[in-house]
Amino acid sequence: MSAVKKIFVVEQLRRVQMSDLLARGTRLDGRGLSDFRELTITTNVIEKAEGSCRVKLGNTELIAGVKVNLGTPFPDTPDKGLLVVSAEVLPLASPYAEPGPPDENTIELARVADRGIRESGMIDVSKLVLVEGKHVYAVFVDVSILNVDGNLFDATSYAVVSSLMTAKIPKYVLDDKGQPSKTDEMVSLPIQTIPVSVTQARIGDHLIVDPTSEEEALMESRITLVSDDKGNLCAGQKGMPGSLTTDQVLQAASTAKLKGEEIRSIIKKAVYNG
Amino acid sequence: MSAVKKIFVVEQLRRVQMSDLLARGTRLDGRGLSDFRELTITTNVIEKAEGSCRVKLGNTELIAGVKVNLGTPFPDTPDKGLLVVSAEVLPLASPYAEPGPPDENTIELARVADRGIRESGMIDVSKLVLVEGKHVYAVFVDVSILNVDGNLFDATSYAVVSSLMTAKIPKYVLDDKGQPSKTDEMVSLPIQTIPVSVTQARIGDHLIVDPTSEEEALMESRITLVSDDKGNLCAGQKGMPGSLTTDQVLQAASTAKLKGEEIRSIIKKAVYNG
Amino acid sequence: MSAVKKIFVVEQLRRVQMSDLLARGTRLDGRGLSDFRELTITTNVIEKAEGSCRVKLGNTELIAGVKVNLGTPFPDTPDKGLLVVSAEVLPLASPYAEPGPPDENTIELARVADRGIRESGMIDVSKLVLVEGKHVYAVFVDVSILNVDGNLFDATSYAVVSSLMTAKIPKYVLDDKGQPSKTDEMVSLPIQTIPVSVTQARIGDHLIVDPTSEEEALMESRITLVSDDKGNLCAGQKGMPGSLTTDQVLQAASTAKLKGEEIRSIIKKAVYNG
Amino acid sequence: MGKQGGDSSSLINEQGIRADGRRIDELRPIKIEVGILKNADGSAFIQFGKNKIMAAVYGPKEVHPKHSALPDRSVLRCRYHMSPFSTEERKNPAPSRREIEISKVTREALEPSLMLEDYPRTAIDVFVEVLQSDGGSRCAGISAASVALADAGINMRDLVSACAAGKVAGQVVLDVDDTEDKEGQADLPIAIMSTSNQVTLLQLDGQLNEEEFNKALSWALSGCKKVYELQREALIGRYFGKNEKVLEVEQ
Amino acid sequence: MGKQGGDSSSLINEQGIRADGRRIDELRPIKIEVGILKNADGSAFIQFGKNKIMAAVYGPKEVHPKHSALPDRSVLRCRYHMSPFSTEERKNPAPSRREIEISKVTREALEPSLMLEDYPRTAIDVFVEVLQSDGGSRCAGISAASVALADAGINMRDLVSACAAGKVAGQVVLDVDDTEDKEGQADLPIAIMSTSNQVTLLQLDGQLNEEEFNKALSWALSGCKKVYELQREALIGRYFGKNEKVLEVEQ
Amino acid sequence: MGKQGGDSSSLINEQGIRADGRRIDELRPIKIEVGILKNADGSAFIQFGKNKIMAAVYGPKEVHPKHSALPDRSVLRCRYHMSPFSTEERKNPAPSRREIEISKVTREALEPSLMLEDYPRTAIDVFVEVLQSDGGSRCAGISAASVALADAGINMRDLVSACAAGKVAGQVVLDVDDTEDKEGQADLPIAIMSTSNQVTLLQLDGQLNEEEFNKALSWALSGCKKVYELQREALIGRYFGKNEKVLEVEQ
Repeated sequence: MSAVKKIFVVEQLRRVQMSDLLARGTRLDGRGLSDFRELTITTNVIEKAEGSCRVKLGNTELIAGVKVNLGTPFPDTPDKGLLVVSAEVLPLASPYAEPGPPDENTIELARVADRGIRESGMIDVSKLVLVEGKHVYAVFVDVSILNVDGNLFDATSYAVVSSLMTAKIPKYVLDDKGQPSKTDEMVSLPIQTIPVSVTQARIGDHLIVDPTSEEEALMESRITLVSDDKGNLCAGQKGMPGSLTTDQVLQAASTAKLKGEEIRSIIKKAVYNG
Repeated sequence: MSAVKKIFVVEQLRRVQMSDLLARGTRLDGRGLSDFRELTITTNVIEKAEGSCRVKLGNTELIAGVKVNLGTPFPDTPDKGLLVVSAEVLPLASPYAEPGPPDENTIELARVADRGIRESGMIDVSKLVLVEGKHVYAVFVDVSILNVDGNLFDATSYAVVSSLMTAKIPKYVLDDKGQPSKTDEMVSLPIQTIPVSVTQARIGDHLIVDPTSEEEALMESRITLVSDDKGNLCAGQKGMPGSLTTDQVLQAASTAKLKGEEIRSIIKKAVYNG
Repeated sequence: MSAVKKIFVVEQLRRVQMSDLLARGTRLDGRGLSDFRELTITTNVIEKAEGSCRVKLGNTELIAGVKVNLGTPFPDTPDKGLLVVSAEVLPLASPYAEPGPPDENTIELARVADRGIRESGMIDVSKLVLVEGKHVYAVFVDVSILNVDGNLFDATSYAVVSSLMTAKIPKYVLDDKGQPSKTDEMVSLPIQTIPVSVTQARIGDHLIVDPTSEEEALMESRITLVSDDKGNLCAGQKGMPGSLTTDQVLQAASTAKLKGEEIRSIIKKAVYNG
Repeated sequence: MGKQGGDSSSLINEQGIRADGRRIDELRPIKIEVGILKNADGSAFIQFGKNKIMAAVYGPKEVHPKHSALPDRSVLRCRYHMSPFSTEERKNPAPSRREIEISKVTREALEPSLMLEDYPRTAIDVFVEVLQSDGGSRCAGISAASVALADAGINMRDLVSACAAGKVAGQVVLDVDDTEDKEGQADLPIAIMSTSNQVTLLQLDGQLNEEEFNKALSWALSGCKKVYELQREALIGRYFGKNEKVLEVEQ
Repeated sequence: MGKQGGDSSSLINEQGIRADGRRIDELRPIKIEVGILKNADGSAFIQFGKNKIMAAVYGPKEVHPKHSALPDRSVLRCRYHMSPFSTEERKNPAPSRREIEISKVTREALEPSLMLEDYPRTAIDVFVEVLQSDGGSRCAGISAASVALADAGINMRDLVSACAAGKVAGQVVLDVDDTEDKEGQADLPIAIMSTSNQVTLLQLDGQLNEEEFNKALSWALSGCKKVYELQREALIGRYFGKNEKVLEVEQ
Repeated sequence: MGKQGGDSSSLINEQGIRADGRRIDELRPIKIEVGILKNADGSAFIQFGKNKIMAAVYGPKEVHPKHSALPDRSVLRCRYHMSPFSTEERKNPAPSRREIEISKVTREALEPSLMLEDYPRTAIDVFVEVLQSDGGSRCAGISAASVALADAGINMRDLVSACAAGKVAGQVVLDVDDTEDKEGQADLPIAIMSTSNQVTLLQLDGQLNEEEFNKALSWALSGCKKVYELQREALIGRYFGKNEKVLEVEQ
């Protein structure tokens, strides 16, 4: 039997095992289909950043940091501050991660995290303006992924959200020449809502939340949906070269709302009591 | 017989066939040595661009678009507007085209097209200045090549020239602070002449105009010469790792002038009646 | 015997030969352990540059040129001019040099040369300021390496130092609007000291100065130390995947000071009498 | 920037008619042409409102470098790219992060429809070039690419048809155009395989409550099915009718 | 910029106490944790003053491309990288020339300690990620990387331990922090293999006369030996004591 | 920028003498040195007016990657590059589009002269480095490169010799320098194989009527032949005369 055939057989066996488990409502690590792994958020781990946190979601581990400086707004949105979300899967994080510019997976990851923040209106960017068209706050959130064990989409989103919630930025005032000048006062960012990302993987006919790397290796498709405080969906992304039925999409939407509330209270607790 | 040898033999046979045809004054597709393929120019195909056209030269097909905005002049030419010509052989266009930054062939292509426009003085760049040294019009002509069947040099040049001729750009005036402000009035670019590129391929002792891909595969050298309304030569480029006799150069120059007039009237008709 | 084994054996034999020579206090080309090869510095070889020289150190050969223009200082050093040192090992210089962006070796080379200039305070960058925070002189020193035969670190440093010493830059004055305007007067750069780099290679237990390419192929570690006019050490860099004892480090420091004076007088002679 | 800021009151009038004259459940005019590029193994041109998009397929073909080939199926590769003149402001020709993301979701939208296992150790390249963009270019590009794949004769389970729904001026609408995308509240692009109702692309930008989400999803699905009819007709026209037949949506 | 300009008079007071309360021959507080990343073959986290640095090792492993493998030993590769949030001003994530140089000297500082000849035709990757930087990050990174290499079970002659000395306000001091680095007169980072006293890293930025150089070198060596003790204790704690034991320097 | 704008009236005086003292049909002073780089297989240094250009050849040599080798001949590769200090304003060392184009036409100018079929499955690298540029650097570089190829012992049919003619202040002139190139009306760089009169490089920037074109072409050809004599003498000097003989054009 060729090596390639052998790998197929092994993968096939795992698929069958996984399928049997899912049919009985459980998973390799004993979780139910809609159970998240333990989520730990530790805030203010990087003192030099304006906001920061370390997120552990099972064995997936990452650090987010917020840096704020002054910038020039985009010409087509002179009345809005800047918000830039980036992520890097560090080569420390996995035997498959390579150093270098972000690949399409990492670009998608950062753009989906960004979409959740932006479309939920989490930050009132109109309040990040000092002089319209000229001087605005530029908020950079960077995520360094330290260990990969599945569900980077949600872990990244939680890290971005939590670090923004903890951030204290220097208040600027305008001097008599209309130039911004930094004061010693530190203020929070204008937070309007707490968007929560919930990612589900389809394996066979089952949708499971918060997949591990092992589960991701067997998933056919993935759907990430972000909901806000009021239960509105505000961002979404289907991924992977498989499909979903419309019923699965609707089921995913309702799970996203439900689990979103659960996670939101964990985030709030970590940030406000952390 | 090895595969490499076989290819040599086939190529050799084609070379002989081509040579026989050329000696009788004709070509694989029945054209005479100095006949162009059918040239079709359709203008204003991209409504969002300030000027545009689609050029078909036989099966070679491409689209050019003109975008105009305000820019800062180069320090050494404060009294001149900006004109930038770029081209991309899209990966749609040929099995040999690769996505990515332009290779040396595409850079040469865009630079030779640019040279014809610039050196002919087609656009009076001194009229593209709003405030000397500070505010000038920046005219970008981009060419997307959709299908490659030989003679990209001429097709690209015709597309650039025709799209510039059709362009209508917003007129700017200076407000009371000396800042440029856009008006609703649309004006044409300051066209001074219509440069026409004529490319000839040498196969054996013969010069043929407007080579197809098939002919280009057999050509030893290539010469592109651009002439203006008055019959001046204003740009030239020999290409390919073969040579030309001085007689062939002089013959190419006189053909370029002659065929240039023919093509110029096709361009004029397409643009002014199109 | 396999090809790889053969190479090992040859290298081993050379190592033994080298080791025998060094134990007797001499080298393949007859030099003593602390002898430099002949150093020739020819100044003002590039008339278009503000300063330039050609350095030959044995068969290692390179050209440095200084270009000066006006720039904006870094925000955190508004009271200092700009000084940028770059180097390129041209593909002409060696069968192993590749065209393209600088690799880690070339980056290290330029950074170590830069460090010697900067940390010695050779140029009083506070005198390169026209308007604090706004207009400063920007001094670029570029080194083109033409032939590689070992000890690029020292040769590069001498070329940078000598070209800076010969440079004559246009004096700028402020016009009545506070804008810098160029005058015809040419002035020297504000030179404060002449830093001299001395690089030593460890082969076995021996330290040798100014290694050739052949010696570098056998060296286990390398140490570059730069000293100024007063005999202070002002920059250093250990390189290569081998180590040094602390005694070797101290010996290297004292040799660097000693040989530094010797080289400094060669540089002075070349620049002031050149 | 998010979709919260825009004053979208003028986008739908009191009669429920949108700025460009459409009803809220009406698609923009669509034309599909098949097989118009000579060199490509398959090609299609789509006009979708003001979107003008060319799609071409090369393959199945040899893979370079060889080690990126798969032993049991073909590797699908997609590039979504915008010509510099396709947008209001000239677009830099280097691929943006947005284009890289759309290239990825385009590939993942098309892949479920293809029988890649029929072409082991090969690659299939899909190139989508946006010549003029007008909101919804990713959907139009996917629909054109699927037709181009059929034109190239790649074995497929079904065509992939794409369409967006969204929310504008507080109402769910079908097929969001450029202005509505910028000033509206939400955009939900969807792609499906029509005969099996499988969703192969789904993205969401902007806020929808659960009821709006359900409605937008169902409208987008019906939009996809109209696109499917036009894709089918274009292919039939190409292979059984007169060449380069141009079809216009009738509603 | 050079180190000549700074007014460093306030960096050491009349009692010989530095701005952060240390004596001139005192190290900043140091903690080392071993084996904390799940996927890496070896890992270590170091806090060195305010430096927070993660090091991970993958390997020995297959080399790609194959022709870059060596027949007689493993290829050691290192990346020193700073997270964008690790510095006062946000750092661009693309590798700077400084990071490329430090990656190189880090590799050359570690290589003499490793028995690479035990792993022919393989590669060993060392990744050093600076999460927060505070002066001396290259030394802290090398020390952490050496522990991570031990945690990965790579055969080694000795640990590599790194520490800087320097000159601040006219005096030789041990372990220069960020402020002292910027406003001081010299920085001399050193790495050694403690048991054999072999120097594997040496850099010098700034001016030292011969006497100061000798003193700074000897202080840096003694700093390295303190770091070595902490590295050893962290590894013993990991393998023989309770997991993730946190050790603090006692002086 | 185009050549139409310049006020070129001062470039040639009433006696037909140019700004630098030359007649309109006179070359700038030229020196060629052969074989001056130690590592290269062949090399030449040319001074052509103020142009100072080094050319080096490595090869025939193995090709990497192997699949880019050709079974029936050598692959010729050329790089034309300007040192940052070679121009009035410092030149960014990254290759510009201009340098990429000149690299290509340089290769195509040299290739017809070489018997590449004598070296199958190999590569020949030609590197042209402009140390100081002064108008006409591409011609001077091609002439130097051809000498370096001869010095490297590459089999050739003939030397390639290059020279430009142009139009300045309304008159055809030989060998356009930097100022004349910027303020003149046309530049026509040409390369030929002298013995067979084959044109291997031709470019044209700027306007010439048919008569002027013919005249400029014929002047450029005669310039090439003078360059050819100097190339030949330099090679003879190198191989049969005293080493590093420096030859100056006599007119």
